[in-house]
Amino acid sequence: MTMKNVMGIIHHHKNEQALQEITRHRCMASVPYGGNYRLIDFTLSNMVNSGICNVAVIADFNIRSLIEHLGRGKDWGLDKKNDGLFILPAASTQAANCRKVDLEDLFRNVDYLERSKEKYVVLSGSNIISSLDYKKVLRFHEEKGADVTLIYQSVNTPHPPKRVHSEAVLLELDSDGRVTELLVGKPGWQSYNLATDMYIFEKSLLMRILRECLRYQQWDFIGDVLCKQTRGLKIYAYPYEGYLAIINSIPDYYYYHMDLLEPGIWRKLFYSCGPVYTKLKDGPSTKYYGTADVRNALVANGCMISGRVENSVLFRGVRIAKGAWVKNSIIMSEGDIGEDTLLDGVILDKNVCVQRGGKLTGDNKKPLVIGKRLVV
Amino acid sequence: MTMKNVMGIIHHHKNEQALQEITRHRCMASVPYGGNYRLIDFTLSNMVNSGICNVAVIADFNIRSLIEHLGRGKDWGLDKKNDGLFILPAASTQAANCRKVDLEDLFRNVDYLERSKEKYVVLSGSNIISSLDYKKVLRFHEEKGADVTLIYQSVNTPHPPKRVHSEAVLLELDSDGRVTELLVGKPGWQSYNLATDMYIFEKSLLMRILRECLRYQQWDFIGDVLCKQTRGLKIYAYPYEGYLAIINSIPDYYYYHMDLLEPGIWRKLFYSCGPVYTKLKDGPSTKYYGTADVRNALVANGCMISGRVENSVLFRGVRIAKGAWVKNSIIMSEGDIGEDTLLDGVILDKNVCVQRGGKLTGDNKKPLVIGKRLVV
Amino acid sequence: MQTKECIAMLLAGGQGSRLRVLTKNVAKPAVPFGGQYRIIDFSLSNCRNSGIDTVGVLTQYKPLFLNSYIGIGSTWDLNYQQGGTTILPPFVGEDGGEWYKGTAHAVYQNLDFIEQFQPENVLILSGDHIYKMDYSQLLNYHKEKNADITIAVIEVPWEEAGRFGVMALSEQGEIVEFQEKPEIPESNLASMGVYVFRTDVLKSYLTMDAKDSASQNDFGKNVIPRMLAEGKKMFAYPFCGYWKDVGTIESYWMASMDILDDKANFNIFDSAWCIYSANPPQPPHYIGAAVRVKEALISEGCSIHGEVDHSVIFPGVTIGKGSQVKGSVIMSNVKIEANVKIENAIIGENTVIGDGSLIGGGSKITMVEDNQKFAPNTRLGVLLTIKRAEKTLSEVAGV
Amino acid sequence: MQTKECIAMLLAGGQGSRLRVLTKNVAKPAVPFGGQYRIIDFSLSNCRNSGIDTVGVLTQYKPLFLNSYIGIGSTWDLNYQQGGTTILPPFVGEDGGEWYKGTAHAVYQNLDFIEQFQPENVLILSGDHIYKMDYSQLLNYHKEKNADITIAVIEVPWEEAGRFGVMALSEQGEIVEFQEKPEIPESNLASMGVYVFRTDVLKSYLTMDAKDSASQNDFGKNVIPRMLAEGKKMFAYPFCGYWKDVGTIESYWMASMDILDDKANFNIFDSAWCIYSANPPQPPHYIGAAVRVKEALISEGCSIHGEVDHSVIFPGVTIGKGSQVKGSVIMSNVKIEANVKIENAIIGENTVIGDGSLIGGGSKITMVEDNQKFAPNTRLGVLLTIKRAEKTLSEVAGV
Repeated sequence: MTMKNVMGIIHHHKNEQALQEITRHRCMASVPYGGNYRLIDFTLSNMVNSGICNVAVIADFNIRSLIEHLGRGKDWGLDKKNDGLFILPAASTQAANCRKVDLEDLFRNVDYLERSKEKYVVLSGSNIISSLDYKKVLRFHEEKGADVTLIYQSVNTPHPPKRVHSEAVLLELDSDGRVTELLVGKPGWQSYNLATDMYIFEKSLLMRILRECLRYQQWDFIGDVLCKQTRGLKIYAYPYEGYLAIINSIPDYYYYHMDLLEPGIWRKLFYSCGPVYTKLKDGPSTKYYGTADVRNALVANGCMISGRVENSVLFRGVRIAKGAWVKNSIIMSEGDIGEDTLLDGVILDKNVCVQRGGKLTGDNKKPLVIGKRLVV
Repeated sequence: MTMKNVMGIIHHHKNEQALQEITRHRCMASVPYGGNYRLIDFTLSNMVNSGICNVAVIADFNIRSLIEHLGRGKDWGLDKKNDGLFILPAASTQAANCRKVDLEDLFRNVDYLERSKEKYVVLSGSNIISSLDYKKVLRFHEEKGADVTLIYQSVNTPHPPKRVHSEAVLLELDSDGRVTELLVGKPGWQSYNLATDMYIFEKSLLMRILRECLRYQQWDFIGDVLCKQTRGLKIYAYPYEGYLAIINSIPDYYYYHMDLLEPGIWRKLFYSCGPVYTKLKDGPSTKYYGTADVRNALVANGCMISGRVENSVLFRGVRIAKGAWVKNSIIMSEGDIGEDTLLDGVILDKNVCVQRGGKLTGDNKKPLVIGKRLVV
Repeated sequence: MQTKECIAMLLAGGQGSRLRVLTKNVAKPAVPFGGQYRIIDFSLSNCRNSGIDTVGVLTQYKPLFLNSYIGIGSTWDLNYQQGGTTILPPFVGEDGGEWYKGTAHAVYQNLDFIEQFQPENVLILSGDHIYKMDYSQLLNYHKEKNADITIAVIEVPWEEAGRFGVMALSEQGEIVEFQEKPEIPESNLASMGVYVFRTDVLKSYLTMDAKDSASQNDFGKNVIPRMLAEGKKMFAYPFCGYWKDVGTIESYWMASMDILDDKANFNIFDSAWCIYSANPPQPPHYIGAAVRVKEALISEGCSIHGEVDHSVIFPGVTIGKGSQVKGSVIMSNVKIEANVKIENAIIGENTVIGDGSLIGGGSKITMVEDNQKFAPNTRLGVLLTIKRAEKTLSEVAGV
Repeated sequence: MQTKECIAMLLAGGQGSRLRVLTKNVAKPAVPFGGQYRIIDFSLSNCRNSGIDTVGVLTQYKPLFLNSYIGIGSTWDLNYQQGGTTILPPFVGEDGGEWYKGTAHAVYQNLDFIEQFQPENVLILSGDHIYKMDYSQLLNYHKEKNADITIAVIEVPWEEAGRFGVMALSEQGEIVEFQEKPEIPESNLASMGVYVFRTDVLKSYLTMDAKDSASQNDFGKNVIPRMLAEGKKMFAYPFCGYWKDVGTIESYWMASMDILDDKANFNIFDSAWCIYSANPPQPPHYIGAAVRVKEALISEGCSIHGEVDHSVIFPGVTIGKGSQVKGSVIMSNVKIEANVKIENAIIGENTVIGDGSLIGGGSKITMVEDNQKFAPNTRLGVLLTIKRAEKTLSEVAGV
């Protein structure tokens, strides 16, 4: 019941060019991911599954697909009369682009914050794939008596990490889990603590911070608040051990799709912490015809497959004709792959049609991205 | 059943400063009106009551209150899986401000138009109060074999009209109802045909027009299309005889509220053409205490009245304390009017608190407007 | 499916025959009350405000309106993907069907529904009462006491105690005696018909009760006395707010007057405990120029051109010029023409009262059915007497 | 309330006892079908796609799941403020309650519901059939012919005609003879159980039928023969699409194989006639690295590491390494471990089949109940025989 006392805020991703073609007509939060989903579904589902009933999503440009996706939040069980889902505007100044977590966006909506009755705020980015139980984080936060709790993942690989985040926030912790230092930069060693852009704190603290930000006109939560007040605030870090993906670039996007083809990861992400909700769509199951040959693939509903598919992710309603060969690729909804085509290492946005005989190839490091509705 | 073949588009009002303080934090479509409503409710309800199942609302700045109001359209019966309600972005260029009906906004959403299966388009402004049955307009349009049908009202008063629209579109008609001339300007005579910014035409014609607009980069539907092609297109005008109010200024806003205090108008507007839908809100009926003295007033639900109210409109949840005297005023939701106050000729935005003993006066021509959440 | 701490079973199948014409077309929980509401809105709003997210609503008598009114519970924010609001009508199983014979039998027939959620406790509610209550406090008390059952109780006037199940308590609040509608009550602590059971205890007692052919299958008459006899751990939870069983025309009228009366301690304007309801869309009401309205609730869509005093006016009512409405309840879409006098009356939905009519008057309640059409100058007599001061009630005759 | 041109009454109360274990926990219309659907999804989607906005769903047998599944009809876009979807269970009125005795009696009990909308015509549907049909064309035909009743008919193989109501037509398409389940059918034009009635005719015949104590209160057995005897204007509307009454295990299995067969003329991928359904959220399914899947429907949440051929796999099914599934229907959340062979079987929800088991096989259908747990190396025999080629069906034994 205590989670009734927590509200969620999903802040928006400032760099709308991060995923190039894919974010040209949509914001990061509504980027399609994992066959059925938009990026925001994971964070939103974690909040809902943890028992949070009041979630605000801060959005700015290219908001239309997000509004169409979220509606009033019915599919997340958030279509309630008083609480529920709120889509809030970002602060209108453009200068903010470099702030990872822009408190000015929150300040713009200070009346909403004041009106909300919850004691705690969970703040999260919109580009994080995880299955986190915020109930556990809140318990940790209360036990530690923390002012701010960050969620982090301890990265410790014998071989170099699979993907390195160039603009990561790294933590130094004491034995109690308290943060002694925050650094922004590229991790240079194989064992480090990666902060995840997910936080919990009391709303009253947030209000105090916002007032200070207003006075000094310094709005960067990480640079201006957490880094500077590492001693002044009791900042703790909660170790998250589940699956984690943070999507900041096309290689990230590609890499973390291929990740889902590990059955262990598929099960960990989708079945360890309650269902991942998304906008419900109608349509039949996927049909495999006699000539289909599919191996190591993640396939959403409503596909019709007559061709060969390997190491790929197919979104809803994709058609793969006889003689087509799709490998190491991501094909978003309603992709239409004609006969005798070859796709290798490509990302097709929604409604792309590859005509008979077409050949498209990219590679791991630099997958080929084809924009929405193109015919190639 | 034929109305299944009609889609609605509500375009947005370019001049967001039109209602000064009232449109500072909201768009014209979501301006509160008539005790229970937002301006857009009237046009949207007319569309729904006429049987239109697919409505797009074009919105631009200050969209938050509109999204909160409309949600997925549930309260208008538009929360359907395929059709329903869509909130679409306006064209981003700022230069468009002077266009009354900006076709560039429609062009920005040309993919939505293409995807929609309906044959006809009803286009309407968001600042029109009426109870129009579009079924009758469609029948007229088909009978006349028109390319475009405008809705107009014939103004013919012995004494000068009560409110004159300075930027009105005026029509000259032949005996069949075909438009022979369109003029933009201030009506200079007492008997004229006032066009209403509501249109019906085939979607295929709209697409053709949009292509031409694109070629010449002329996007003003009235100036660049209708005025220039009065001969080339068969433009007819459908005479609407019900209640009509078009809100472009604070005096309009005030005047057309006072209009509602005519019981005849109240009945004509709210009961002649199906219910006016709005976002459902909870709350009790309005309570009149022993000291209440209310005459000639329109009162929404949830008010608590102990004072004197005359010739006024009270929105939801307004509290009028003992000894308060409210006349010729409009008090939006949750207004709190303290003891021994006097309000005459004022418009209070939402959540305004008038403290004990306060006196506020304006007049018919220039009502005093007090912004949201102020304490005076 | 997640297990739930507590789910609610709301008994809404009652005919409420003592409300007579008010329940001609709908079950008692669907009877309109208080200008905007139906009686069941109070229990359902209590559930929502108490944080209960799973409610089974047991319907049986004339459920058509009630079933569509409740739908999936979105009116009360009780629409959840897991749990939410479920309507539970009588049904046919492999061995044929059984109507709900008594309150306990109705719940017994739906043990399958309860088991889906594996709740620790089950809250049994009645859809017949007007009150605002935080069930989570009752539940906390129940858990604190580690009780098998906790019954919410309220003090009633001694002379009315015989209409209720009354109980005597130990100093610790344990129930030591229970009498269902006793002729000579030994206590004035009445059961409100609100129980929390430990689920396993509920199941075993309902199963026993269903097998007992001598039982009337009623919680108050059978299940609770048997539990007491068998020494179960039974606690009473004292409730001190406003609570009214609007089982008769008189108590219905009294409760309607109570919501107009600040002293009655029943505030429907408290935004921290909103009572939710669903009504068709209507415009704000209009109050004419030469009108006097006081001590009244007026709803949306009304058009008031006469005097209203100490009355509850439902949505869409028209009151013509020169008319006077006093001490009355006027239900939705009633049309009162000019120069009509109505006093101490309840007028049913859609009824039309012609010019110059005189309805009710005196210290008695006149009850007029739905959908009537009275010609001008109708005189309508008195059908039920009520002496409010003495708080005793007596019936005279029906319409 | 606006009057409606046509409303639908959907009969969903049937037990469907010949489907045996499939209807142990739910009514026949709620039985899962085709990977994503319940049988009733087809009729409800037809309503939505035909532009019908008011549907009464008559439930009676084990309605718990069905009632929550249907809710207010939003799954099928049949949620409207005026009309929409209403569940109509049996109920108690002032004179007590009556169970639905037959199809006609069920509708008769709900004449009040119909009257609210004052429809010109009433469409009677059954929730038991798999088909896609545009009822608006049927309605247009009915209005064109100015008929009292129009019955949708389909040609069936002569040897099956005896299972249906069959009729002979005049050249104008008027019904001149009607036989309900005749021993020696004189026609192979079978009633699909889809009727449009003029409302006044429906009312008067249902009222007559209810008074007739000799009647079984069934449309096919009683009402239609009586109308024919009394010379009402009765037309047949010929339907030529796919239609199947999945009343038996064999016909259920056959229809499941039909949706895999492009030649069967039943395309569930047609976006112009979407079949709507509600399923819990699941991720996309995963197909392993060394796998062969063909001629199959695979649903969300499945994890396939074995071979699947000519089978319908419902959501959340796991198929382990080395396993083979052929000619089978595997319902939701079944767990098939490694090296299992399943052929010509229907496996009920949540059942677990241990390593190395052998289920079904041969030209016969094996039916396995919901929620079973089979140890490794289970051998499970054959329970029903089917010779598909000959289109004759014979039962052998139940599990």
